[in-house]
Amino acid sequence: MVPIQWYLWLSVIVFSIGVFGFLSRRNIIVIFMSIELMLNGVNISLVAFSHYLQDMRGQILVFFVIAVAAAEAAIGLAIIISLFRNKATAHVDDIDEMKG
Amino acid sequence: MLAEIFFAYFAVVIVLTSILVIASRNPVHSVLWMLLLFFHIAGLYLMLDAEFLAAIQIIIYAGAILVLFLFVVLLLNLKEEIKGRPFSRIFVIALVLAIGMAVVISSTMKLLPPGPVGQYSMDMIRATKGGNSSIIGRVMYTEFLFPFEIASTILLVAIIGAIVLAKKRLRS
Amino acid sequence: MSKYLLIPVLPLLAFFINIILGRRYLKDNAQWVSIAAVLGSFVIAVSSLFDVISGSRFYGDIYTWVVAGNFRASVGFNIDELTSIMLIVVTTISSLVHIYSVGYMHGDKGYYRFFSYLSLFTFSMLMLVMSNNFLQLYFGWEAVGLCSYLLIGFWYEKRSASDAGKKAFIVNRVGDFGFALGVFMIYLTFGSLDYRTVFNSLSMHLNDPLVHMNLGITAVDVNLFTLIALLLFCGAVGKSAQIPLHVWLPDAMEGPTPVSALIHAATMVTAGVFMVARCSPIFNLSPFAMNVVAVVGAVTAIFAASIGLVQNDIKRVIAYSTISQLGYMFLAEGVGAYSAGIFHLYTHAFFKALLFLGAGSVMHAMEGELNIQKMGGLRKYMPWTYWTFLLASLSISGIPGFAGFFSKDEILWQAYSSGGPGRLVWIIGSITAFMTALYSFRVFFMAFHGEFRGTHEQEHHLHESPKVMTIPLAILATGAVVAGWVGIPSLLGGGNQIAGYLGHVLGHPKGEGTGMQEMMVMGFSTALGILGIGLSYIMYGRRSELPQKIAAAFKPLYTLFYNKYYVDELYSYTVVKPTLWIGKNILGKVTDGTIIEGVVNGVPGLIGWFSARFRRIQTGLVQEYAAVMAIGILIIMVVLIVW
Amino acid sequence: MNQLGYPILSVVIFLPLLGALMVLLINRKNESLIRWVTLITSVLTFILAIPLLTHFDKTTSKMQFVESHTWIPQWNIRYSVGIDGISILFVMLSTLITVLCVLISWKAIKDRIKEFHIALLIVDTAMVGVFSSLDFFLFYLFWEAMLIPMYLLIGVWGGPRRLYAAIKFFLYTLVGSVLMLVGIIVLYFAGGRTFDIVQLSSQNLPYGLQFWLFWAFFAAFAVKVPMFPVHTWLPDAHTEAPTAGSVILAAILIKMGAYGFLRFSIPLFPEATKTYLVPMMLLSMIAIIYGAVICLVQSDLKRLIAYSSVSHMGFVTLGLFALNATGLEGGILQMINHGIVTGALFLGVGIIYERTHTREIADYGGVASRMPVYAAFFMIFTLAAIGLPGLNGFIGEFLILFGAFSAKKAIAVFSATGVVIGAAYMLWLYQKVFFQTVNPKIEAIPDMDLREIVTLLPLVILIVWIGVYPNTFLSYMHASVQHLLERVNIAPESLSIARLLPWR
Repeated sequence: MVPIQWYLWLSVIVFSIGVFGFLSRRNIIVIFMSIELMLNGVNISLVAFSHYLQDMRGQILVFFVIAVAAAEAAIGLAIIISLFRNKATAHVDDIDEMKG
Repeated sequence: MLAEIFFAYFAVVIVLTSILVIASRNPVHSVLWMLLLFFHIAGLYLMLDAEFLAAIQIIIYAGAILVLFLFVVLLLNLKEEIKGRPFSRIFVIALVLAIGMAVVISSTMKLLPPGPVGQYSMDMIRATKGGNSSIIGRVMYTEFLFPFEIASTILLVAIIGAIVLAKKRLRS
Repeated sequence: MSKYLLIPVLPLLAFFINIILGRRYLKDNAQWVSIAAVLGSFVIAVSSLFDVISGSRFYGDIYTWVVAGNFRASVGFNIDELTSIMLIVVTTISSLVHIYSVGYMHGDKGYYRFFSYLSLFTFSMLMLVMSNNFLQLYFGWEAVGLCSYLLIGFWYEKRSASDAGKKAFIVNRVGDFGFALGVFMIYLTFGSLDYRTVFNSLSMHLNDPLVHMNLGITAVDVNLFTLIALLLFCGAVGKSAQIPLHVWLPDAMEGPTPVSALIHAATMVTAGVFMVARCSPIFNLSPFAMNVVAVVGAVTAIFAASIGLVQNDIKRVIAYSTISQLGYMFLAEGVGAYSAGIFHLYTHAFFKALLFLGAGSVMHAMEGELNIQKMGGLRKYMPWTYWTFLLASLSISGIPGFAGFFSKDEILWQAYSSGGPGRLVWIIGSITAFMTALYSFRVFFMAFHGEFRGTHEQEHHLHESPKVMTIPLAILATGAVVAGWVGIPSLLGGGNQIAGYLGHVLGHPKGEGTGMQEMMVMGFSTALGILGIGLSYIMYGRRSELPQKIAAAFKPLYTLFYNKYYVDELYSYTVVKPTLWIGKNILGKVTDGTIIEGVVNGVPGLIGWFSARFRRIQTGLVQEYAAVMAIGILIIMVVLIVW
Repeated sequence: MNQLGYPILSVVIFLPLLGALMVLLINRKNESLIRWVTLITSVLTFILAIPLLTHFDKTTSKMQFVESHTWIPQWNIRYSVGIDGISILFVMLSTLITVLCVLISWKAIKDRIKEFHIALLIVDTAMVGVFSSLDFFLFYLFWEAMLIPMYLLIGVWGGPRRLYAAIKFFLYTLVGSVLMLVGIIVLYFAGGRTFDIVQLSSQNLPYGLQFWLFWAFFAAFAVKVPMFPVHTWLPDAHTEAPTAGSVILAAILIKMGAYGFLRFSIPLFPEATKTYLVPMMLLSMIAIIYGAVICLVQSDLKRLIAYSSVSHMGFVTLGLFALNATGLEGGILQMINHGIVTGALFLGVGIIYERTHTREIADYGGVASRMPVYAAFFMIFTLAAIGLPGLNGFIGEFLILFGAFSAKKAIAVFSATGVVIGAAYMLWLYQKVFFQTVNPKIEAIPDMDLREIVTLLPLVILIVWIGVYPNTFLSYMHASVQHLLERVNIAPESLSIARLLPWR
């Protein structure tokens, strides 16, 4: 039996890699993928908890996360397309319209 | 022992592909690394007796979302972007933050609740006809019916939103 | 009571009728309303004089004007000997000036306006003299000031006229400021503004230690009565153009001449004299205040006379003469001879109004020319004016038999007989009498004798004024001669009825002296008067070179007199200009502009400065926002875990 | 429920709001209908307010025509309105001034007519509401509600620097109001969880609390009045506002500050008030002289009148803080007087501004020759402003100075110089504008028409009426002022610093 801590460590690592990617990459598509990474990291821990606590709600939550991720990906990518059309760039640090 | 070996394999691949996803210069490579990542996560789910989610992970994440990513990457002409530097100016801060985040989150592990508290034990799932999927369905359509409906609405909104946002402006 | 009510109300009605209907409907017929009203008032005034003589006085309220907290004031009348004399003076002169104005103002585009203002003035002046309390007195006081303002600035398109009106009002306000404080003090001390209550309770307060407490305001021992008296006198100084507030009266000559005659000679400017007489019970309790009154009067008398000696503007000479004569009246009151002061007020009203109207007649003939250097030889063109002017000049010079003689002599005698400082005052008064004769006849000789020195057009235009103007002149001339006959001193076989009559209200002066001394005083002043006329004849009547020689010999003095002692300039440089400068540069720019606005705009400025620094945080880069967010999340998590 | 048997105050308060709704529904192109509806509403409001005067019981100091309903029970907030001898005259003045503002704007306002009239009617509601609220919450609501339409009136229909003026006005008053809001909340808890003004006014708060609350309320009221160091919004706001805005500002809005002192500061914090009488009187004195001296050098018609308001309101606060019956009644009367006279002066300036579109005094001259009727009206207003006896300004100023003189002689003496300077600047203004030769720029201006005469005539009548027989108006105040003084006089004198601590 694999201890739950292993799953959680894995989850933390994946999540942190996602965080790092999100904060450091310039390419907006990779940033989006970093978000997916974070979501997956969380999902791992959720499923692991579900298994460990013998509670089905963890898995239900993962289901909803996936649903929201799908929605987010659809909208986000649409935004990227429309952004690229207008600004002709996929780098987030080229977009600073809200600069104070 | 076998379980630990399998877990080790999955974990190593997951971490490596994760790093490759964010490290690849070319987003197409990232997407492909991600594909690999998702398959391994699905494997992890199977190890945790979550067959339904493993299937969903493959079908939706790998099948739908990643394909969407791939389309977008291909749709955008990213030649110029690929040549520039991949990381932004807050690279170091991001690294510190990510590590800090990992440290802080992992420090909560000692707060783990003791022992199983739910009713869905392995034996109970095995005894149920249809197994994991059947139980998820039951819970989903009873206890979580309302959130489920909301999720469907969110998806509908997302569809419409995506169409509106992505379509070209009609010349009026 | 309703009879007395009519006295002021008739002119008020005339004012309303004229001001509302005048411009559209009455136009050139406006005079009828005003004249009818003022004649009506005159008739009632005469009848009320007889009422008072027969012993029936009136004292009562009409309605309660203001009630606020413990403050209470009414509108009411007080008809006694003093009031009745004033009523006669006001209504008589006013009626004559009204009639005269029909001719003088004929064809002026503001004809209706002129008569409505005259009516308003008459109303205000009557309210002032008839009042039975200090607040109503103050009402009349300011209201006549308003009419004066309106009438001085009657030809408002002339810059100098509107300036003069404004100046008159503001200078008067300075005096009224003290007057109002005096009224406050009276109310605080006596709990009432009613004459009768105040004057009757004076005796109660005599032994009140509070009253005699040294208020420590000046080095002099100023007690409460002195303070009240001096504050009231402030008002009188402003209204009656005494030093140092005399500056408005000469400028007031910018107004139409009938106005100068009515307001700035016969009635309004004497309000101060009237007020001091009315408040004589208070003044009597303060020897110091009395001395101040006497000294201010005496100094003003000689001061104004000295200026009058060298002015060339015919109306200004008469104006300075008015100031000088008003100083005479205060001089009399300062030595306790209130009835003599009022007597002089009464005679002065006739001869001074006559002088002004005569000057107006001359101006009428000369097409508005005022400079006596450009006149001369008018005698043959304007006999009526000439003779009436002569009578007035003789009267003011104190030639025996004329009105001015009796009143002036009474004053000088009272000053002399009061002893002490009175002697000094008497000497000043006598010198002034000499100067009065000198400048009065200077005008007379330069205007009416010798050769005409104006332009040919003016000479061609010369004519006697119409009947409507000369008849009032004649009536006034009669007054200038006979008006004094009610006050012939017993020494000359008269009964000095007016002193006895006014004595009921104003008391009798305490001065004593022998008949011999009185004779000496009388003779001395008469001699001075004649001397003045004689000198005037030598200097101006014969057109010698003497005046220029004297002027050249006493160049600094002449310049000083000619420039009116530079009082206007003094005020301009010490009061007006510094105030404006402070207003513009200190208050406007520094305080409001820099300090307050600095703080007000400085606070947002500071916020702006900070936000200019803080806005750098808003890089516009999503990732950096996210990084900050992550930091926040980390901090929150650490906090949650540690606790 | 009250003497009349119907909720008259609510009718008066909300009728203008109803009118505003009606105007909202009218097509904006139908300009004359908008104007007429507004005019009729405001006139109707004024007429409906008249029973307040006729049925007012002058013998009692209690609130009259009271209506009280539960509004938000959780917080013990009530909708309660009522008036006493202090507020009744302001209610009347507000309704009257609104009518005149509608009339004066008949031709002057040419764009966004609909919005203008809606704003005007909302201001009317808020004004009456402020003067008749008996609940702090309601009061604050109206107090702030006044601000928004006023801000718009200045900012949209004002002169060239309108935005600067509007923002300045808004920020200034808001800063004050916020402090007052804090004060109100503190009062709510300190006074036993109630917003009831009457109830709070009869409580004796600890001195330390009074001290802080006094200053919190002072901030709001001093800005509105405006008292000396916080007056600089007023010249800008008055100058840039359209005529109707200036009139409302001068006639009503700045009275709210002085009214606040009367209604709240004095009865709620009697001890603190007594402690600060002399500083307050000194500030008033400074305002009187300061405003007057600055007036002497103004070159802008409206700015001059605005600064004269600073001076005149100095008299008002001087009277209030003399804290004796004469001073208080004089102060209240002078508030009415100033509302009438300065309102009238601004109306007058509006009339001429409409013809010439300049506010520079130097651009005028000789107006009396071209507009004799107008000159006569303006003369009356000028004379009333400089306190000529027989006109209203005199009664107010005299009573105030007398009250102040009874309290603090030196302050009254210095303040009285304001009357002298007042005469100087008003007459200077009158001379420059109306006298002297006709300025070629205004060669062909027409005299007032009937509408303008009708606008000014009520004010002239009031000016003379108050001047000749002020008891009509003073008699309303006696009982309330007496009550106020009793309230103050039972409060002990206290000058100990140790008592400033709020927890004491």
